[in-house]
Amino acid sequence: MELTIKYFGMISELTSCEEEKILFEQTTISELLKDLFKKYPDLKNKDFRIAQDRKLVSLDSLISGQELALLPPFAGG
Amino acid sequence: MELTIKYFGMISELTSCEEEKILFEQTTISELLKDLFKKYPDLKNKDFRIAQDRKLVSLDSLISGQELALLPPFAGG
Amino acid sequence: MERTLKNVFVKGPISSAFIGNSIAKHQSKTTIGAHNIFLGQVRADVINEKTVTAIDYSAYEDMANEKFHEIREDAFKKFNLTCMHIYHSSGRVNVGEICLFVFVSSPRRKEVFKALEYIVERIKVDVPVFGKEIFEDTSHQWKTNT
Amino acid sequence: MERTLKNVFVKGPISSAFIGNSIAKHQSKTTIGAHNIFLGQVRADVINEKTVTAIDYSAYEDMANEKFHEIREDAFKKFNLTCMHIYHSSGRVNVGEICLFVFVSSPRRKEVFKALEYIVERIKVDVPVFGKEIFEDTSHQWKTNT
Repeated sequence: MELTIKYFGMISELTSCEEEKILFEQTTISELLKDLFKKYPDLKNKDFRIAQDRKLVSLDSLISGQELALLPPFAGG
Repeated sequence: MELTIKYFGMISELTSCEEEKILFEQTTISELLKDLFKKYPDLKNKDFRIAQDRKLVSLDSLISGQELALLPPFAGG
Repeated sequence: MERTLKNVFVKGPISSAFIGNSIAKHQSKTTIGAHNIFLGQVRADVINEKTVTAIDYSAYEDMANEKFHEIREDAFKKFNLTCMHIYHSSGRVNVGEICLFVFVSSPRRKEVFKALEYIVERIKVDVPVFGKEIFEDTSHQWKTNT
Repeated sequence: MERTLKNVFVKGPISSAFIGNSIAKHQSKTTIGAHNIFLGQVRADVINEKTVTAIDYSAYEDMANEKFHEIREDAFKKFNLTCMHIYHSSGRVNVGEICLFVFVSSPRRKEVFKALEYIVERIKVDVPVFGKEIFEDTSHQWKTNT
């Protein structure tokens, strides 16, 4: 299946892109993260949360949406 | 001695003046009020506080300043 | 730090342009991270079936300016503020117009929230300002802070 | 009452004229007695001897607008508000310029104080906005809310 992953703030600096589409077979967020850590080893040391279809989700959530986002600490206001 | 008495808001409506100078011999605020109640009988029914030289004072305070003010409830803001 | 006694009163309503301009003036103060502004606006209250059309404000101005000064000094002592401005109308202010403008600024947001509420509550309680609520039929009653 | 999803983001700084104008628009709402406005302004913080000159804001805008909407709905439920407006900058905002404008209005002052602080705190915590603090020498670091 195809999934869009969005990167923001300091995470997008590390991935050198703001968005990419990937084909995946993983069932949970943490499974998917393993692949992302292979591609971007420095990601392991970063503080971020994950949103699926614009809602924050935990690492053991099932991947069911179309859009994941890796969100570093918020700095609004 | 001469004293300026200032009236504000609904009190000045009742006295029909905003300020008057009086000669007085009283020593405390409450003594002076007795005279004012004679002059303005309706004043007895009004809610007000008294400032002497721009500071709130109690009824048993001595009259030592030049300016008294009768202040109805505040409505600033 | 003692500040000189300012005249807080402005004749008539406080305009939105005046407020906008006051905000603009603070853009050169680059230690400020948070502003908090309170505006009091005259409400068209309905009292015994009559609608308020304006409030005519009067004050014991000498004492009021001293009280505003005290409040300002106390707020600077209690809170970490960069600056503070207070303006209050005197005379007629129509419904929908602004009669009180309190403006506090600080490096940090927590300070401005606490400071602004403190200042506005003190103004309501401590400052000898009087308000004549004028109805459509030109009758009136005297406003009391609650 | 469900409100439609608004776009809270404005390109670049929020001008004082925009704020003044927004205040002016509320003068026709004569049930309002109190407005409370929060403004976030970019500080010239000094970090490791380098001075911040601007913040470049980016956001997960779709999610952020949904979060702003949630915050707005929750605030209307919790507090007796007549209206509420939120604007946040995206892109570059220089030191001294305004990046956040939150505006609440109510018949009564107690409500606006509680509501404004609630909304600003929720924005800081819940909304995916990111800030790149740009120093004089064009190096940068990523801001984190505290």
